Amino acid sequence: MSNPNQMFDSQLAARHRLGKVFATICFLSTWFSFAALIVMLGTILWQGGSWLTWDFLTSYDSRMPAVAGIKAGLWGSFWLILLTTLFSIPVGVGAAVYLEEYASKSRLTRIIQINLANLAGVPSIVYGILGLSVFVQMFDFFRVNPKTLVFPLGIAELRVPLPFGPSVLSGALTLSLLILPVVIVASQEALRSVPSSIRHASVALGATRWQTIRDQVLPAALPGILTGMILSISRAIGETAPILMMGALVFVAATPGNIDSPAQLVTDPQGVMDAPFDSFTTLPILIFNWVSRPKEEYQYVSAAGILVLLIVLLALNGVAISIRNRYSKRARW
Amino acid sequence: MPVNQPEPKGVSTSLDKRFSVQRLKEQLIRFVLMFCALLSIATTISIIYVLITESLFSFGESEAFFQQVSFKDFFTDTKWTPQYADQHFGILPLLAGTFLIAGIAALVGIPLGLASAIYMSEYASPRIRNFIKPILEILAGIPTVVYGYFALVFVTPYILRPFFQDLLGFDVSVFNAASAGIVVGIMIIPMISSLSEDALRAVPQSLREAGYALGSTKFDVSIKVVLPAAISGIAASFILAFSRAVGETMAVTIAAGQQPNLTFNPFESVETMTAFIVNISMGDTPVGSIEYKSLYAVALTLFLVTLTMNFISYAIMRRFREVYQ
Amino acid sequence: MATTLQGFTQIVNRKKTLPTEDITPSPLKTRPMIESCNLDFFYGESQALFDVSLQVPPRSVMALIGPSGCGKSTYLRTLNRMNDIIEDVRLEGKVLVEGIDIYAPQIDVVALRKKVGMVFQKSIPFPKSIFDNVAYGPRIAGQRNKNILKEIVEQSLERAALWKEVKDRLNDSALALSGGQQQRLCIARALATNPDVLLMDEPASALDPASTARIEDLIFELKQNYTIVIVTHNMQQAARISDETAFFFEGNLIEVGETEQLFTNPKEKKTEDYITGRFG
Amino acid sequence: MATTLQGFTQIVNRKKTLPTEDITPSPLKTRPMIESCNLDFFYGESQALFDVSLQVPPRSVMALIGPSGCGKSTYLRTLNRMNDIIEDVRLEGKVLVEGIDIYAPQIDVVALRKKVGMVFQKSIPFPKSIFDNVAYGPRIAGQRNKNILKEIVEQSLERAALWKEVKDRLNDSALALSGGQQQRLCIARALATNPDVLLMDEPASALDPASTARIEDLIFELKQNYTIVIVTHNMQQAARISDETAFFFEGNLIEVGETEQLFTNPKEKKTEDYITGRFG
Amino acid sequence: ATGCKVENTNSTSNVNSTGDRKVSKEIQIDGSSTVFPISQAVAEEYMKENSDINVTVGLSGTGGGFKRFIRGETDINDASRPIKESELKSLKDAGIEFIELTIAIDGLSVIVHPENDWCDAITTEQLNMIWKPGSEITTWKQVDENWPDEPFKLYGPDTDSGTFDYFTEAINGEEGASRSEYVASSDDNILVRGVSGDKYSLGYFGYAYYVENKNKLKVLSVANGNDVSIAVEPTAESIEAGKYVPLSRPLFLYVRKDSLQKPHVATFLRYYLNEGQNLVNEVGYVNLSEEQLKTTKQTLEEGVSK
Ligand SMILES: Nc1ncnc2c1ncn2[C@@H]1O[C@H](COP(=O)(O)OP(=O)(O)OP(=O)(O)O)[C@@H](O)[C@H]1O
Ligand SMILES: Nc1ncnc2c1ncn2[C@@H]1O[C@H](COP(=O)(O)OP(=O)(O)OP(=O)(O)O)[C@@H](O)[C@H]1O
Ligand SMILES: [Mg+2]
Ligand SMILES: [Mg+2]
Ligand SMILES: O=P([O-])([O-])[O-]
Repeated sequence: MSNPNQMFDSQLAARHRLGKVFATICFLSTWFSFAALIVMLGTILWQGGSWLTWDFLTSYDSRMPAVAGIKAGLWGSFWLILLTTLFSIPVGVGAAVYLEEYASKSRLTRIIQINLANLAGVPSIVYGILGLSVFVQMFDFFRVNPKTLVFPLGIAELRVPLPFGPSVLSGALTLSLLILPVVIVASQEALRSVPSSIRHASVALGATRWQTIRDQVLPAALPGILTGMILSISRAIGETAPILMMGALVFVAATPGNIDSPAQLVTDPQGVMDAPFDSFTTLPILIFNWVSRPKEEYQYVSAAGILVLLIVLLALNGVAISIRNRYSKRARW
Repeated sequence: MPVNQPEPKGVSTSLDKRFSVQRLKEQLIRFVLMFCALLSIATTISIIYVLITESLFSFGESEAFFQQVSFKDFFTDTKWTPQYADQHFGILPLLAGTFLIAGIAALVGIPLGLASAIYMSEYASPRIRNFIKPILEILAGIPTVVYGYFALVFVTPYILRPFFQDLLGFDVSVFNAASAGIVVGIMIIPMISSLSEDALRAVPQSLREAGYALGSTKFDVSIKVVLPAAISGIAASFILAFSRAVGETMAVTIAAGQQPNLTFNPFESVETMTAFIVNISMGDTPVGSIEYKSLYAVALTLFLVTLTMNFISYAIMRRFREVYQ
Repeated sequence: MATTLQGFTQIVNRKKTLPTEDITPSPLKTRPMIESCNLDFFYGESQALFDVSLQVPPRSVMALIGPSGCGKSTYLRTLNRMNDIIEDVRLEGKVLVEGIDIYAPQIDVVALRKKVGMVFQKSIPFPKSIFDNVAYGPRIAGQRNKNILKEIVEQSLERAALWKEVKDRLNDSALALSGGQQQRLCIARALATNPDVLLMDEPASALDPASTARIEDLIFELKQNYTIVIVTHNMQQAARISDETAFFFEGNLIEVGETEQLFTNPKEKKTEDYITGRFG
Repeated sequence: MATTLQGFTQIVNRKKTLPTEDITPSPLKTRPMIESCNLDFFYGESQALFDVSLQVPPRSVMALIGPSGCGKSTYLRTLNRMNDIIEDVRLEGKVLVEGIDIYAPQIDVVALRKKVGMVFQKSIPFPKSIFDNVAYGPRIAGQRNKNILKEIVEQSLERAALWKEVKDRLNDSALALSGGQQQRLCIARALATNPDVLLMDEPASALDPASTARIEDLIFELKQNYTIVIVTHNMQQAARISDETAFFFEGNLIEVGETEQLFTNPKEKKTEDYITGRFG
Repeated sequence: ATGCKVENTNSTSNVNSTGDRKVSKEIQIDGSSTVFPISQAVAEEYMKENSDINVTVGLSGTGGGFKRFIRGETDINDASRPIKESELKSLKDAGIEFIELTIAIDGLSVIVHPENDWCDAITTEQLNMIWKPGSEITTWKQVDENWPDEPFKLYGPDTDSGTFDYFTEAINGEEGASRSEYVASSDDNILVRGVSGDKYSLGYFGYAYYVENKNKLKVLSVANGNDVSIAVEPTAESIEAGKYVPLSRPLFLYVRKDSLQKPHVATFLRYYLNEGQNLVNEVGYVNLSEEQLKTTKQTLEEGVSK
């Protein structure tokens, strides 16, 4: 019996070395990615830092770099991402729950599964084309006879134009379709990693399927679901091409719903109701436009714009990140 | 044998499904969730509808793309010049460009992403992990235009040129597939690192303990116990990330140049399918012209190619998936 | 018991289609509480149960014994349709609970599982606090009242002989309990839902003699109102607590009978071999 | 045996500060194989072990008994530093294996754990095939030869009394085994790595009497070459297989002694109460 | 959906106008990225003076802009090329009448590296030699004996820009007729970077990008024909005077006639052609000559009055 032990002993040093090499590779990979980010952020900060002023945030775009601002884009992106989150997260998590927890492993679910991975690879511009014909133009259903549906809601009226036109709503729906695959697949994996014994234990106590999902499975899967959300919202906030394609503006001197202060979100219900149906521009569109302008100063303006975009992104993700940190204690079951 | 016959059919029992708010709620939830899942199918159908009507058959008076260009030309011609006077519609250069860049991106992004995931999940302290994970996720939110410029003004002149051109003697163009592939690779890192990290960390701690108790090093536990148990989530992250690389548009439009070259030389400039699509759709091409329609043909091809890829990877994944408890 | 039953029927059986049952004072062994008829069970291709027919009278304890891997857990899980959740399994034959075919299409499995509670072989606490683990069942059944919940939790933990050890740390994670504590927690969790039938898969396997004794006392006490099916490897335990014992072997039910009779005077050779320790 | 020792110390104790030990032909009970001195252990704030000092002679079986939650598992895990992996724990005092302080900074935990094998209270098969589960240890130790691996797997499963049941389904998932089968699989897995010391946390808790008897036989056999520390709730078992028994109570080691003496003539009142079943 | 009202909205263009709280009048412009800066500048100035009017400018490209224009979604389409036959037909089919306004001139500049000391002027014939389809020219020397025997690095806009179409038409005689081995980008700033980073480079792109990057680039004078002595340097004056031929092109606005009937659109366009002309230079393009401007104004007034 000494033979295997000898083998163990003789190889142990080599195994430790392998382990060290591996650990170093992992360590370096992480910090390499970090370094790449720092280089990019550093460059952007260096170029745009001094252009990032209060005026920059509160004025509209201009032909003069010195006074150009991102107000329209900031509010446009805010509404766009808000609505995108509201649509895509419930639908995405819902679809994942259905596929993982309800659907039998039939051919249909398999097709949906492959289809999802495939949708993740459809170029964003194609979603733009899609959004244009589905949401903006609504297959020309209302071509001859555009309508506005009016719903009186007490404090304000909800006025829904048909077709939606190149509005925030159309953009948000388009982006939702774009990011859904990532939300769904990430959530599915998170659900799948919850041991089925937890489900068994819950069901055996007389919990219904939905109670089991709501009380046991979803909380355990929350960190992974949040990751999918963070990644896809990050992507959505930076998308340019599909939004431009579906008719977002580049130069506009107004904000959706004419809301231009956080206070108005509370005090102006009619503006809030109108904002989703308004035309808009977004931060990445402004940045995209500035980058290709001949004046050199626009490079700095666009860098400042990128900084704002990243700050907005961090603020939006911050909530999700902190919840995730709290929930992601290692599962010890 | 049984002494008591079961209740005859038709007589309801205390365990029957019966109407209750709770049951109704359950059914409703199930229905709503199913609707969510079917939405993805609806999306696909709409995409296919839009693409096919413009490329395969046309319902209007103008002819669809493939009514004017033969499949044979499309798949065998080695030139893609729809906007030159001398028009050629060979998709191969675009396909090559797309997969060259996506391949480089995968070579960069997958190892870096996976190694980072393992580092964060198995090696890093909670403090470092809680710091680095969201930081890396910022990479996913940087506008892709920025990646394009990063490739152009940093990767090519300061990394590729000094090393491959000055040292090894390759000819590195200003726009090249390598720089675009590298930045797209960096762009997809967070997708792989974050999703894989979640998958790795969802592996029960007790499995790690069982591994250690058998005399494993951390490497053994990470690679031979935890990684296989998390393979489903890791594979999913790879597929999502690779799909993203294939579908990425702005960065490659800027960094890879816009020359449809049938080449696998990473230092030449190439054009990807996505770059072509974005170009046509935001340029001055008159709608309805054959050049314009070619964008739908390209999009459809891309769609079908990725679909095939996904079928294959799905088949592979099913074979390797391990489930615990 | 009357109130318990009432509570149960109020929830499961709002229309009270069978009100007679509620009033029948004591159906006592007239009709089996649980009955399986010619039950076959398959994991994929491989058959795990062969033609098992067994009857458990109400308000009694049935012990299932047999060598490891003989199908005891599998059988237990067919009684509240826990096998529904596993993929790629097949069941043939019938299982009746109170005369109702529980595999009939119109059966509400949720109501069934609420009625037929279960303690698993491996204890699986939810990754929540001790309190939330025990309160989970009552909560999903609609109990919102904090005080009642507290009472149920205390009472269930008390009966599972865990209260003393955990009463000061009810809000700690259940995963930080020792193996035996987790097992008792799972018993308490099942008790809290107040089922009519309790399926217990080796509930005392990780317990010290004292705790085991307390669990056995509990079973004895529960027997007054509940029907209990228990898997155990401990013959003494089976002898102490059960009214009847069933011996499984390689997926077959070899023999079932009054516990005393089965242990002292088994009919089958295999049973005798097993209880005298000649197998393995 | 001598070679194993040599290997271990070569690694653990590269500086060979204690070279004399290697040559001692047969230390036979002269010096404890495992020794803990004034061990305190804390989970966060709460102390789980108080000043435990215990010595396990080589080639003997030490049984740990005590009520659920008294710290037996915790103690066992300190002996091969499995507690390193849990966050927020603290240990004070010393643990010596073959006289070497295993908590010393230069100790190679991998070599330590290879030498001091462990079977957990809850069986945790890897989500791999049965074969891969058992072959895991030899594989990571560098064994690549298929035939040798097969041999090791068969032999280990045989010793754990599982071979007969699984020999036709070695490539099936280990998760599709019954509770008792999983437990035996985990024993086989630990045996396959060929440790010198075996820590077993209730290895027979989910086993039927016949399998239990086979495991007890195994322990008896192993004792010839190995040192074994076993947690059990079964006094009879402790009495049957162990040379010495240690009684834990609320984190304290109350009494340790020759098994026979401890069971027949305990020195401490608490021990007596426990073994006569007056606790709980 | 209780109490839901349906309002029929007649014109798509004000689907988004939402009642009295918003500025009441909108003008929607979309189209060419080349013309965008001018329209943006005019809109910006105009709105400073007329706060009740909201002018928005999109950036769908000339072709994409026409697509929306044909659908009746925009009032004005910016174009960097004249409307095409097919687009004209679609407009007719849709029953949309329009006027075409020439509003500025864009010069195409041929650019080399600032350290290029051997070449100050080039003829269109030489350009044709270099850029024609299937051109075999790879070194400077092949074009002119006196130039160094170094390989060219060619830069130009991608095939989908109006600049490419115009250049190929003017130099190679047919739109889209071009050699294809050159570095192409849709972003002229990138071309600037390329040319300025390479001593033996040659490229062409919009005049505005040269003006803004004068310090990094050297512009070539261009002679129409084969006589280099008549070469003209692109300057605001030479382009405006129509001397810089053939590499200057007009930029257009296409305006829907029924939009023109709205007073605020007409006023805006008048502003565009008067005060707005001062902004053309500022964003890097060249003004129309007096005569051309007069013709344009006339076209506008005719369109308004009709
Ligand atoms: N991870 C942990 N965190 C905090 N407390 C713990 C943890 N694990 C165990 N404990 C507590 O430490 C004490 C000793 O636990 P241990 O698992 O050692 O008991 P045990 O003697 O093995 O009991 P059993 O026979 O039930 O397995 C118990 O009170 C338990 O609740
Ligand atoms: N999920 C599964 N898939 C396939 N086979 C299974 C599965 N679960 C159990 N089996 C097999 O079915 C047989 C019966 O298993 P079961 O769990 O019912 O045994 P048991 O009597 O409870 O044994 P133990 O006392 O060891 O828990 C065993 O041979 C086992 O390997
Ligand atoms: Mg079992
Ligand atoms: Mg324990
Ligand atoms: O955007 P353009 O049509 O001017 O190229």
